[in-house]
Amino acid sequence: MGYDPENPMADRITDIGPPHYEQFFPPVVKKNYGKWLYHEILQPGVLMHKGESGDECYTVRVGCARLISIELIREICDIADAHCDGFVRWTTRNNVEFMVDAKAKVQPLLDELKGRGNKFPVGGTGASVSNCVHTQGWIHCHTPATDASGVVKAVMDELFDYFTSHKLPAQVRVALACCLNMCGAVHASDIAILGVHRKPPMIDHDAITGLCELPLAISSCPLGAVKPATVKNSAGEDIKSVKVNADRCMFCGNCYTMCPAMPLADPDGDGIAILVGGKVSNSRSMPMFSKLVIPFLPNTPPRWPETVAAVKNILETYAKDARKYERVGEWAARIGWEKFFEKTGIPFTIKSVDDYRLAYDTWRTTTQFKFTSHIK
Amino acid sequence: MGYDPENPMADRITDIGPPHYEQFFPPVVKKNYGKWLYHEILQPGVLMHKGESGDECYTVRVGCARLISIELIREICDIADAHCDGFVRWTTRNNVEFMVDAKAKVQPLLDELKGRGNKFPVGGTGASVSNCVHTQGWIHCHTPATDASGVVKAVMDELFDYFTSHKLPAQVRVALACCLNMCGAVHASDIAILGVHRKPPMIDHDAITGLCELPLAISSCPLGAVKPATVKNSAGEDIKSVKVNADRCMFCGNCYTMCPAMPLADPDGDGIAILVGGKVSNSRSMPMFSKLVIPFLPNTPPRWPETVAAVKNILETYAKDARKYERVGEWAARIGWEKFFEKTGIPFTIKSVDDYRLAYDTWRTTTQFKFTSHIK
Amino acid sequence: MPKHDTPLLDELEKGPWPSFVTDLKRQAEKKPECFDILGQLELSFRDKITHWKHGGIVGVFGYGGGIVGRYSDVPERFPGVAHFHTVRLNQPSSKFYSSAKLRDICNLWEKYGSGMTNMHGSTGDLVLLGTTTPNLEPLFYELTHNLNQDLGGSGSNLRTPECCLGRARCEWGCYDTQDLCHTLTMHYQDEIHRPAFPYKFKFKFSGCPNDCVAAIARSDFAVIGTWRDDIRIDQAAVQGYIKGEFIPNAGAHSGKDWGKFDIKKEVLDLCPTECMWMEGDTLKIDNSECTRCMHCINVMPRALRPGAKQGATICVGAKAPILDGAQFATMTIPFIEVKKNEDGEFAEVVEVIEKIWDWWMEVGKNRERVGETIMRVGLPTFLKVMEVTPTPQHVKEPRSNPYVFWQEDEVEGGFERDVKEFRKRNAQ
Amino acid sequence: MPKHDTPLLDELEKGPWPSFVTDLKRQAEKKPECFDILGQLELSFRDKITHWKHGGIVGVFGYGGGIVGRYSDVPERFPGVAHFHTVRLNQPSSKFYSSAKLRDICNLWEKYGSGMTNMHGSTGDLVLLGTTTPNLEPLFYELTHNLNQDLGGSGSNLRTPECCLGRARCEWGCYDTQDLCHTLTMHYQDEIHRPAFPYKFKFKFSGCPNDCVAAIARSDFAVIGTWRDDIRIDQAAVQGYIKGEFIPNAGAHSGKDWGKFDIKKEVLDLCPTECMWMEGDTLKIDNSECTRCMHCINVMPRALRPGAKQGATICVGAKAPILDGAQFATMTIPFIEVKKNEDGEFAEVVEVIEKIWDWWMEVGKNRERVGETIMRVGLPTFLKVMEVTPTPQHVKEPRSNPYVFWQEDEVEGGFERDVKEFRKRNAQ
Ligand code: SRM
Ligand code: SRM
Ligand code: SRM
Ligand code: SRM
Ligand code: SF4
Ligand code: SF4
Ligand code: SF4
Ligand code: SF4
Ligand code: SF4
Ligand code: SF4
Ligand code: SF4
Ligand code: SF4
Repeated sequence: MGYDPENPMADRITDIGPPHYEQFFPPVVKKNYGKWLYHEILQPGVLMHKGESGDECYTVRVGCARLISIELIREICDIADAHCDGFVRWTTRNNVEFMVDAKAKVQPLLDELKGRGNKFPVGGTGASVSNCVHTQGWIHCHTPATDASGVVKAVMDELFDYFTSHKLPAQVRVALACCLNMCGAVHASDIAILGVHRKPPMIDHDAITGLCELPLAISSCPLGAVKPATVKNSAGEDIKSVKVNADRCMFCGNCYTMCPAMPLADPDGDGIAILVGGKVSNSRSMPMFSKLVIPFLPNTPPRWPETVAAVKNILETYAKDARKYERVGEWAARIGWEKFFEKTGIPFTIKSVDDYRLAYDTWRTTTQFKFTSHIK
Repeated sequence: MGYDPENPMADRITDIGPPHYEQFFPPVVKKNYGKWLYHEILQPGVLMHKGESGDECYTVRVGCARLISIELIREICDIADAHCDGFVRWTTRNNVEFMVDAKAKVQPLLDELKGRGNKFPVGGTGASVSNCVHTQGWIHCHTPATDASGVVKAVMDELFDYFTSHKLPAQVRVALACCLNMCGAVHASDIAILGVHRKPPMIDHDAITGLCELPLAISSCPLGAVKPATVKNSAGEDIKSVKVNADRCMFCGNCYTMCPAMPLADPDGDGIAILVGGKVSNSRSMPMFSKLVIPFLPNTPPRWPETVAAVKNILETYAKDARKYERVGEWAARIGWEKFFEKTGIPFTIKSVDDYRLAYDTWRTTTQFKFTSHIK
Repeated sequence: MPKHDTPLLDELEKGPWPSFVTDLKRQAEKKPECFDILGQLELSFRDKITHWKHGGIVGVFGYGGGIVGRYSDVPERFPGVAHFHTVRLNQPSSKFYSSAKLRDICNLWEKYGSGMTNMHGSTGDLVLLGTTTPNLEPLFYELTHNLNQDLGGSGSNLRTPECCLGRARCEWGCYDTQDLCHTLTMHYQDEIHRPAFPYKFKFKFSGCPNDCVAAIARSDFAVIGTWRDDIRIDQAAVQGYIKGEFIPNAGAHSGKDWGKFDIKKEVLDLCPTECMWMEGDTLKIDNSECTRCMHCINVMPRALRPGAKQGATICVGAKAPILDGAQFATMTIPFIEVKKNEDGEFAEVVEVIEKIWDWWMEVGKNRERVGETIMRVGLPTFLKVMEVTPTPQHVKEPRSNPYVFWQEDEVEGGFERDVKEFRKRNAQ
Repeated sequence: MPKHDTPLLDELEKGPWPSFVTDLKRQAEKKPECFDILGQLELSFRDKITHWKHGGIVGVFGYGGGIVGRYSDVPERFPGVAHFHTVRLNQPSSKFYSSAKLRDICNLWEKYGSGMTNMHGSTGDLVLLGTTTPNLEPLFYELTHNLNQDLGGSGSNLRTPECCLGRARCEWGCYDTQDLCHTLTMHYQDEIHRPAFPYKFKFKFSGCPNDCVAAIARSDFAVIGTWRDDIRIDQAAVQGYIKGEFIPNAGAHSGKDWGKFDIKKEVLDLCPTECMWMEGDTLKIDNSECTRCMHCINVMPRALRPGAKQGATICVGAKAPILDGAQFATMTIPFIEVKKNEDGEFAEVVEVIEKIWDWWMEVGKNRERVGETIMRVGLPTFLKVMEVTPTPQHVKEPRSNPYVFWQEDEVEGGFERDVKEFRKRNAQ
């Protein structure tokens, strides 16, 4: 029996939810569930968790593109079958984790992974740059201002050495989102790569009538830049459409989300902004938002050298200057953002000065500041 | 010659500004102007400033009501004439300072001051409660929600011992403003006593036509609670007036400022809120706003015992718990506001949770907090 | 489908990081539509612009989400991706898999899709990338019948919940993240599959304040493990760290010489509340001052453990910046025990969720995240709605403006006054 | 005027703090209208409400400010305060007086007023409290002719400027606060006396970041002394503090035993930038990291002094909470030398002021403080108006939202695009 297009509702099953997680636990995980005592990172990418029972679970973490084929997944399955009783998992940052229950099983697993070329780099633990989480970009989405997988590949190639080692002051979370929707935690990452538009939406008056509900398009704009208008379409007919006050537009793209006849993507207008200093964990300091430090870098496929260089520069300036355990944002807050700009050599622009809703709280309302090269 | 009411413009002098300050400098001040080396506080209320020249200027600071008579000023002049070459000054917190140029002249001055009863308490320096700055209250203003001089007298009587000594962890600035206009630095004081209204304005439809420009009254309300309305006055005539949406009113009084026909003062509605933790100096920490910790205490003339007790409780809890040099706001930030409420025993109410313009930035967006008695 | 020249993409086959281009090319041998993925992506690389049209509502019958429609704007050139919808499979909690399960998914996707996936989507779904409209129903049929799996969320509904691995392989899980995640996912199948909310709503579950699933940044409803009693200390192990027998932070800093472990510098001084000290050889913690930030535990996992009275803090309203600016989730329920009742339900958590929903579904505007609704009405109103006692823990600091909304019944004599009576006493 | 019973006020004659009631009673012997002040205040104490009517515009001819009109709402009962206007005298900078000057003022006020004063008003004026409309012009005549003094500000004008005592009797004054305050007061007599602004505007001048005149909290235009070079250290005196020869913080903590002075705990550890350390017996400061907070100098005034390259930081826009919430002044000019040119004018400061005014008078709404105008248009716009190079010093931290307003000329190809051309490459 199978799906019968003539009778699509026959035998229908819905709302069964995901399979229960427990069936996928490796035996050592199942047995020691909730009874782990401590862990150790034996080398970059290799974790050991010790259970109260004395059991040990060895995890080998490998970097992985997020966009992967079923061929690659099958290869991962082969490895899991050969070494891990057929179990494997993905982390919240799109790394793959192979688990074995004895130390002796680690080296063969590492050898196997190594034997497969550079498909399975081991790392991403501890004070490293773990996998760069990202979004769709040009591979699938309709609103991106840049690509995702491509930029990430170029960036991770350059930061590779930091993925496979533990030499940073703390974990550094790098993330990319291809538009201001920020599908991911770009707004709270140590280093965030963000696709940004810089041209106001065009209006496709020929298409708008069919595609959009005008009131929704109008109310979509947080700044009220979209207004109703009567215009002529190319057929010369007067139609009800909208107009955009470009002066009030901040290129957020929300109008396009609501109305396909208002595209804003553009080869020259679009590019990348860099934000830094976000964090999620509650460790030591409270969660922090990422802050905009480079308002724009051009889209330069295939390897986005400006973006790669900018990320690397920030990372390495931080690595040299920060204290042990200090996240990027903690470092910048301690030394002061004026010093951040001075040390990284990133030119400060007015674009980094907030003028949105809660802006006042970011203004400097004290005489406390450091003299840097910025002050003539 | 003198003022001639028949010819008011004759001989008119305008825009001459204040007298030049220099003529009022005691000789030692004039001589050492800009050349002071350091200072010392010899005892509470007695400062010594050392000049590069070796000169010394001894200052005796005395507490003073701000509302004072010319009789008292003349008495101050007498003292200045007798001891200080006829010079005297007022501080930015309404204390009086007598200066002499030799140590030997200090004790006679102190004796003289002491000899005049409790008119001239010496103190207000260093880690003390200096004078409580304040505003007009019922003695002069039209918008107060409480009195000023009366409350301050009651509070300073109770805190007197902290005025004449140096036993606090740091200077504590106590201030009072009699309404939300906050004429003074109540919004940035260690302990602030603030007159608050709690009833929406009444509308005097009989008077509004002559007294107010309705559009100004309407636009005065930051929350849009004042709306135009046509109503009957007591003469039964339809007049253009306004109405107030009491649900949206936050009792700021701005409508009354703009329109005398909208009084909001009320014996039961009005009272006092206590704010704490503000500071102005840039020393160690940046300037901080005072924060609302007690939303309301009743007006209880003549001695406002609830307010006096509340201020004293905060001050003494702080004095016991804070570190040397730590201002009230620095202390509360270090221990956490949950501990502030626990230690002071002040009940926490929802009124302390911000819901105005920049409110989001005050919400707790972390799992970091201390368990206190507040959490069941 | 023919191969296209991809000189730009080929550049991404270089370098040490795994190349999705190489992977796509390999997959294309079996699934030639992947040549068109490469081709269209190459075109985007050249044009510096996306070549996907806007949206497109497709789905499986009876579900309002789980599929994101996508069409090429150059379908003639790349017919293999003319339709290129994604299918969101609800991942198993914390993303453990058996190879058998994965192979089943691969086979299904070989049959009905492009062969390309995202492991995983940013919300946590296992995302199957690229299929056609006609394939959707058969795929869904086989998914549910043969794989015993279901779709995740999209649209204005409950999105696929996600959790950290917690107790499965971490010593710090303060509650059972998988169980809560799975149980709620099952409980709310209808809310996941049939959009009924003002906008999207996300659950995320982290076992401790390290928040490895970024719940506080990415979810409308974040449950983050914590404890109420004292950090458990093994003093012998503290000595182990001090003496250099154990490597601090479990070895997380092994790649650089940071000098000998210094408990003062690395732990005591970095404790944000300064509530730790050494008394001789004994490490002391004033737990009443501890904010459970995890730092000391992270640095000395063999010596310190979260307390034994475990539960969670619930924070509400995180979101990305569109439209009002990003929000972290706001601490709403300081402590809740996360436990199942006899019916196998997390009844207390469910109660909290439904209080939020009942209110938000009533007052939330179209496309207004719950965090934005809270911003709009104010935290005090939200706490009232939640029937939560307001505590100082709800705020970083008390308000600094004096603009309190008093209710009529709180004020002696109420709001109604007679201005004529007033004028008798207070003339104008 | 008769005496009134004041049982409530009499309670305020008790206690150690100077009693304004006692003082009023004494004054009433000479100036019986003070009995009516007491009487009306007693009534307010009983009624718990003010007995002053709203406002009332009175003044002296040709001036728009300096007098605040006030009328009793119970004039029949208290005719002595039926009119009760205040007169704001512009105080001499930093409020030094000679007894001669004060006696002149007392005599004037004995003649024309109630005999009661505020020494001083919150803005800094010497406030004469309570007179009648007919007295105003004669008072003003004698004030200007015989006392060589003038009124201060009120209304939508430049308010009476105020300064700390700075170099007159403080070792930390980084510029000449009195001179700047006085010179600008003279320079702007017209702006003080004739309202022409959208709302009030206040100048305050503090000689150093201790900010003893609360400029950063209370003034639209705050000039706060600072320095650009290194803190001057007298190492011998540092040792003096360490050895206990000098009392820390100049003796400000003498009333409690805080233990022996501990330079590490009391200075190095409290330095907000951690830029101080001891090298043997030598105190070191990394001045490039110092934010000139004054703490170390405050604690060891005999050992440390502000640098020698002195000037000021200008912060703009402080105000009380009405309407948008309180604001501290925002750092606008990081460093300016405060010096007079040949004409005896502080030309550079004047230029900054007038840039603000020119703009604010044009774009500021009625009753909008300049800080609120800046809030409304945004700091970037304000910095542009000020022709100030934006620096990271202007903000505590960079923006966290990505909502940048790009200008058309900054973007390659500008904003105008042809949607038909676009659709040729990107179909919908
Ligand atoms: C596997 C994973 C959870 C999962 O369910 O998949 C995980 C696992 C662990 N995390 Fe995590 N974290 C994982 C994502 C995260 C995230 C989320 C994210 O990055 O998107 C965070 C928050 C990031 C942030 O703050 O911006 C996170 C913040 C932490 C922290 C806090 C670090 C800090 O000082 O801020 C710790 C503690 C530590 O490392 O000392 C921690 C610690 C750990 C420990 C040591 C917990 C344990 O005892 O087993 C695990 C190994 C850490 C390591 O890699 O060195 N984990 N961890 C995730 C691995 C992602 C990856 O592949 O790289
Ligand atoms: C006389 C006066 C200036 C004037 O022009 O009148 C003045 C004079 C001095 N101040 Fe001040 N301050 C004066 C108002 C202020 C104010 C404004 C206010 O309170 O409204 C502040 C800001 C208050 C705030 O931050 O909320 C102020 C914050 C300071 C500080 C910073 C203290 C801190 O740690 O935050 C210092 C430094 C210190 O005391 O160590 C200081 C230090 C000083 C020194 C030691 C300066 C010196 O070297 O002479 C003077 C004697 C201090 C003392 O009383 O112990 N002065 N001082 C004011 C006396 C007011 C009074 O009668 O009590
Ligand atoms: C597929 C995915 C990105 C990815 O590559 O992983 C994604 C893709 C889209 N997101 Fe997202 N979001 C995805 C996770 C997120 C996350 C992360 C998360 O859930 O933890 C966020 C930030 C957290 C949050 O919810 O705020 C996120 C914040 C947004 C927003 C901004 C929402 C806001 O309130 O600020 C939008 C805009 C919208 O809803 O109109 C959006 C909209 C979209 C749309 C539907 C585009 C649109 O304008 O309608 C994207 C469809 C892309 C496509 O063609 O496939 N997406 N989106 C993620 C879902 C996969 C999955 O189910 O696992
Ligand atoms: C007399 C004085 C209080 C005192 O007892 O010292 C005073 C008295 C009044 N102030 Fe004030 N303000 C006085 C200094 C201040 C200060 C402090 C300062 O200047 O440093 C402030 C806070 C700083 C600021 O300007 O923001 C202040 C902030 C206000 C406000 C709120 C302005 C705002 O933007 O938030 C108002 C409301 C208004 O302007 O409508 C106000 C309004 C008033 C009015 C005119 C009442 C009104 O609603 O129109 C008061 C007249 C009272 C009377 O009958 O005498 N007064 N006012 C102070 C002036 C004396 C002097 O010239 O020396
Ligand atoms: S970040 Fe924007 S462009 Fe990228 S996947 Fe999300 S919605 Fe699409
Ligand atoms: S891009 Fe954003 S700001 Fe610009 S018109 Fe569209 S919705 Fe408005
Ligand atoms: S604070 Fe209010 S009531 Fe008091 S003097 Fe100022 S304006 Fe008048
Ligand atoms: S008191 Fe304030 S909030 Fe209330 S009506 Fe008047 S202006 Fe509006
Ligand atoms: S959030 Fe806590 S419990 Fe969950 S994996 Fe991370 S460290 Fe472990
Ligand atoms: S968990 Fe954090 S706050 Fe608590 S003792 Fe450890 S370091 Fe300090
Ligand atoms: S502000 Fe500075 S210069 Fe002025 S009196 Fe205070 S300490 Fe001295
Ligand atoms: S002035 Fe402040 S920041 Fe500078 S060295 Fe002294 S204490 Fe540190």
